[in-house]
Amino acid sequence: MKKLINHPENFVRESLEGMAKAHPDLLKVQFEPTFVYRAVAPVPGKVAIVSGGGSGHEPMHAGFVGLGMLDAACPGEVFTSPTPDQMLAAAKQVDGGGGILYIVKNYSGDVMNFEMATELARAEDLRVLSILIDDDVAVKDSLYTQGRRGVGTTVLAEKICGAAAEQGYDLQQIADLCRRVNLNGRSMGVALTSCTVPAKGTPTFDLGANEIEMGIGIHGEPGCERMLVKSADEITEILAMSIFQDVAYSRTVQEWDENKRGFVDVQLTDPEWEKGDRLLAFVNGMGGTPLAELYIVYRKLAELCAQQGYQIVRNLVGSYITSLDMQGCSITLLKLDDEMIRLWDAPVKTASWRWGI
Amino acid sequence: MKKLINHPENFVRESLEGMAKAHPDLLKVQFEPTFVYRAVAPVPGKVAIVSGGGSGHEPMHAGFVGLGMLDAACPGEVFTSPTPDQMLAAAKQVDGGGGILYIVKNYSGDVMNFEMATELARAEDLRVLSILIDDDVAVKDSLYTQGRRGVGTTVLAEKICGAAAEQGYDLQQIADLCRRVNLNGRSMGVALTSCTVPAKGTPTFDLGANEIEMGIGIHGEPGCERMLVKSADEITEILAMSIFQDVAYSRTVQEWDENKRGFVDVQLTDPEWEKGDRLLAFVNGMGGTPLAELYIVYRKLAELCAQQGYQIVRNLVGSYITSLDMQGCSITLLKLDDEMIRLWDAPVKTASWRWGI
Amino acid sequence: MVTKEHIIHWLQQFASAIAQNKEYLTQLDAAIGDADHGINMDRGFQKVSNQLPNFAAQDISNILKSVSMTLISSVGGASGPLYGSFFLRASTAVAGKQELSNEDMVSLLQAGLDGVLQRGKAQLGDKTMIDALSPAVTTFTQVISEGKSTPEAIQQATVAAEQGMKATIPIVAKKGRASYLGDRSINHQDPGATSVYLMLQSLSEVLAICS
Amino acid sequence: MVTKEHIIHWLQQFASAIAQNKEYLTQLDAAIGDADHGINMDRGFQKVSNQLPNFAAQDISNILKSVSMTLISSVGGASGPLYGSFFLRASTAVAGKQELSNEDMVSLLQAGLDGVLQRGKAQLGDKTMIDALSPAVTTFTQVISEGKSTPEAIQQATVAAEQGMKATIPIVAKKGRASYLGDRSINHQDPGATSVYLMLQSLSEVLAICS
Ligand SMILES: Nc1ncnc2c1ncn2[C@@H]1O[C@H](COP(=O)(O)OP(=O)(O)O)[C@@H](O)[C@H]1O
Ligand SMILES: Nc1ncnc2c1ncn2[C@@H]1O[C@H](COP(=O)(O)OP(=O)(O)O)[C@@H](O)[C@H]1O
Ligand SMILES: [Mg+2]
Ligand SMILES: [Mg+2]
Ligand SMILES: [Mg+2]
Ligand SMILES: [Mg+2]
Repeated sequence: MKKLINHPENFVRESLEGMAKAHPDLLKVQFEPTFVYRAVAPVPGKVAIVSGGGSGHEPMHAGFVGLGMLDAACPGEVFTSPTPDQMLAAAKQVDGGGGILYIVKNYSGDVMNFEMATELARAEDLRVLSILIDDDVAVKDSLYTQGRRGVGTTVLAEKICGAAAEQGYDLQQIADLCRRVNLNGRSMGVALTSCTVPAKGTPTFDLGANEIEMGIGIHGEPGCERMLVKSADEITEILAMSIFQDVAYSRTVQEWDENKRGFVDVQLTDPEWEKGDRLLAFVNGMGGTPLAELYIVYRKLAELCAQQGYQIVRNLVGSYITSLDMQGCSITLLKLDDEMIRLWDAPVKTASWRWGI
Repeated sequence: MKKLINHPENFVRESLEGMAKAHPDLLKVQFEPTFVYRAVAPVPGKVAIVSGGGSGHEPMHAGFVGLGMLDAACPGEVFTSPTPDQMLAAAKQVDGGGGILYIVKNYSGDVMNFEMATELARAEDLRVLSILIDDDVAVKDSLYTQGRRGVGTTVLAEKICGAAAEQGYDLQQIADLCRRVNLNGRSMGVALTSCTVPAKGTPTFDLGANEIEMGIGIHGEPGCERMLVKSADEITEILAMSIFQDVAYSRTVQEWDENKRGFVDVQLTDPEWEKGDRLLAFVNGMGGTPLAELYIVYRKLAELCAQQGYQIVRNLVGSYITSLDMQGCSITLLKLDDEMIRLWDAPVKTASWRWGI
Repeated sequence: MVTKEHIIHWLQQFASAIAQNKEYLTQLDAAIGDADHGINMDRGFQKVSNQLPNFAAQDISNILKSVSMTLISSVGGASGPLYGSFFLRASTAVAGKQELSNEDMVSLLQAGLDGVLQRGKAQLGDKTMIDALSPAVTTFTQVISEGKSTPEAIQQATVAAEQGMKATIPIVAKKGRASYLGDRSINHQDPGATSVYLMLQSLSEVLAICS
Repeated sequence: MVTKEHIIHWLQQFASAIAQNKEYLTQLDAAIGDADHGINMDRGFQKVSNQLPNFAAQDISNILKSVSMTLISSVGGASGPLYGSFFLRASTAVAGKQELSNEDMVSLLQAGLDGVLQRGKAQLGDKTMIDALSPAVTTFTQVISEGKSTPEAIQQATVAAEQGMKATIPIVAKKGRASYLGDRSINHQDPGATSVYLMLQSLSEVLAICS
């Protein structure tokens, strides 16, 4: 393993220390419990958006802390969910009186830790809601699995909900918006190489020189199918078609019920897309793939969307939700409405994403 | 070789086609001769900034075409200088009457092709000046080599000169500014792995599982010393110290003389830095290195700069000038003055760099 | 009677079992998860281990609660909240006790299991730690109801946990990360079920020696 | 007399020599440069080759100028402007000619060399194409001045180019990418000097056959 690190155990901490030194105008970093929060927080009256998850997906989430996006991010160890005390401490730090939305990726660890954090926060009379992101169409059913993983749509939801919070939406409105973004966002990814977790020091999975792993998540977990290496156009077609052909996905998730003061089961189904729908097309690099290759994927994706009768009206091309040094990419398509477009276009000022300000 | 490409020969073209589809609001792409230019060009009266070089360094340069930065970029084949006809056509396309500055990295191919382009442009009565970037302290002398390579400072010069052009500086002023940025910028890089050029299909150099290559350029060319793998802190120290300890570098370069209507020799020497100097610290990823690792390098770099008595007043952390999928990083330190800081902070709106707008 | 000293000794024993099996648990997780179960558990139980000296003055319930809090705030991942819930509920079940009767032990284990079930929503056969924990608790309760002693009941519960752990090998995972693998999860032993087995084995060893 | 047909034939021959040696030239460049000299040259000379049919109606000077323009606009890198300058200056030296005398050939080669020198500013011994081109031109001029024919002079010039090419092996590069390697450039043959040798060899072959 060759990496720009010192000791594997200090990987997350030292990286966050570097961020704190590089961006004192944007963010502050707190350790034990660890969280990253806006330099100017709380913002009085504003709903605070807090996310978090295992580290190794940079710039997500800490790189998205700042105006127009997150109020705080809770980084766990590499690929390991953060703990409830981190989430609780972050919520307390950034609560400006408008309540807190936790945006949570659907992994058993993340879900359980954020659930505990919500319970702890509620016990301390913090008004916390949480929304699950579960957009990975590579996971087919929700009955016999943990349900779909949360991947690329997370990034889009953080941007859109962050803008809504800035514009004065209340907590319930933002939770509803976040749920809507999730239901309309679909993703799938491919790995050309495995990643190497610093603490382990060797690649998580072995992939032959001519093999790729289709349908991977973002933790170096194996995907749904191993196949021979293909051209960028063929890979893009597999990913995009899996998204286009996805049928209305249904699942039961837990959401906090403010009246019942506890979690309740909520039944959710993805709406169908129709010809003429406006999409946001997001081509994401997994960390080790050069930008030039992502544009080759985008080129084909744009062609395929047009063929299917969809209009791409917004796009994002770059490495935003990564798996350490993995080579590969993911595609996320989000069906947009006017409100989402307006929020997407709103200003954002974070370490890794900035426009309009 | 596993890459998200179709045919290696189409790598540059298809990537640019993807860019054109992704960013029609920002840029247009022209083929044969190939160049990328602002969607709205020329800007009447403004000096046009044109750069270019081999492809494989994305987002540089095409990702920097837009308001506040470049007017046009000329991408060559992978790691191969573009040709004079590309540069000439780009200059004609974006000339708004204020003249054109070519920002050229010091490689024999780039220098000669841009020289020819300048001669051709002058023959057609276009007012073109060109400034060489030669900031790589890994190359020690200029007498027995091609002189220092142009690396990280190129990115900074494009940002600063782009802002100056936007603010109405005239051609000579921008050329002088660009020269000043170059003389005050110093870089050095390290490779943890080789890159793989699509047309070749195998790594450019072989590096053992425990070896790193210190002092590399950005073309997968071997560096100045091969050593055993080291910690991020040690690597950062070697890179930073090589920059701190660099003595006033002198060289003769060719610049166009508007009176003599031809190239003349110009003798240039880097000014010394002093304690208390204000620096811009740029930690750049080589393409395959995750952002989290760059922050670990930044952490140490900030510490070393403070120890040396320098103040970091601006910084940039990310993959801006890359070598395809190479893992590794480079450090660039630029001594700033008030004017450069003001221009650095000015708005920029390109595919890969945006703030203030 | 299970004393406070037994409980402290058990936690110590479990912490060292985790330390010794850190690589093994991580390797099991590499096959069907993300290669961190041993690392996660060890991070948490090293902290628990460091805190044991402070526990002498506390009652059993408070000790278990401290363990729970430490695990919850240091393990992360799926196992953090699950083991955290186990110890939290166990703690509540024995509130105020300085030593535990057979019935108290039944309540403790049953409450712990309920905590894990409620937090993780897995069912028996989903290839999770439940597959080891649930049969262990059932067996313990059964053996106690037959009038046997706690050490004996725990010994039999440990055997049941081991069988449950092994029973995870041939089945498909339906919860946790391994569930994404579908059929590819077959023929691998679940890491969480394995650490649960170690937990019961540690208790069994401590009670066998101490009583 | 060197005719227009000789020139066209030469260009054709050189283009196929480059195509045949594409990998070889690229490998030489991989060792001390960036592994593209063969790819670059072949990209350019394939274009030249495609244009040859259009050249029949033009005079020699215009043919050479077209070749120059094609190379300049398609080769890129260092060799594009260098070969481009060679053919551009060569073209100027024989303006208006339909066939070339011995003296015209001297002017052509000398002008081409001057073009490369002026563009690249390399000196003999810098381990560049100059190390093959310069001795070749000197030899050609010398042999012609001794009253020998162009085919004979070119043959000897080719031998000089080959020697010059081989002489690049033991020396340190001082220009071009290879110069960054310092002493590590020793023991490698310069790719540009090698392609120059192929250029002269092609001319030599054509004149030997055709005259
Ligand atoms: N929903 C669940 N219910 C019960 N146990 C679970 C559940 N999800 C995961 N587990 C257990 O957790 C173990 C994995 O723990 P660990 O590797 O520490 O966490 P993570 O999966 O987040 O990396 C699995 O082997 C399984 O026994
Ligand atoms: N300044 C120079 N003068 C003469 N020849 C040069 C000079 N710089 C480079 N060369 C020649 O160019 C060759 C490399 O050409 P090529 O690989 O096509 O371009 P690049 O170096 O830009 O990749 C070298 O082998 C050398 O012979
Ligand atoms: Mg994990
Ligand atoms: Mg080249
Ligand atoms: Mg795990
Ligand atoms: Mg080359």
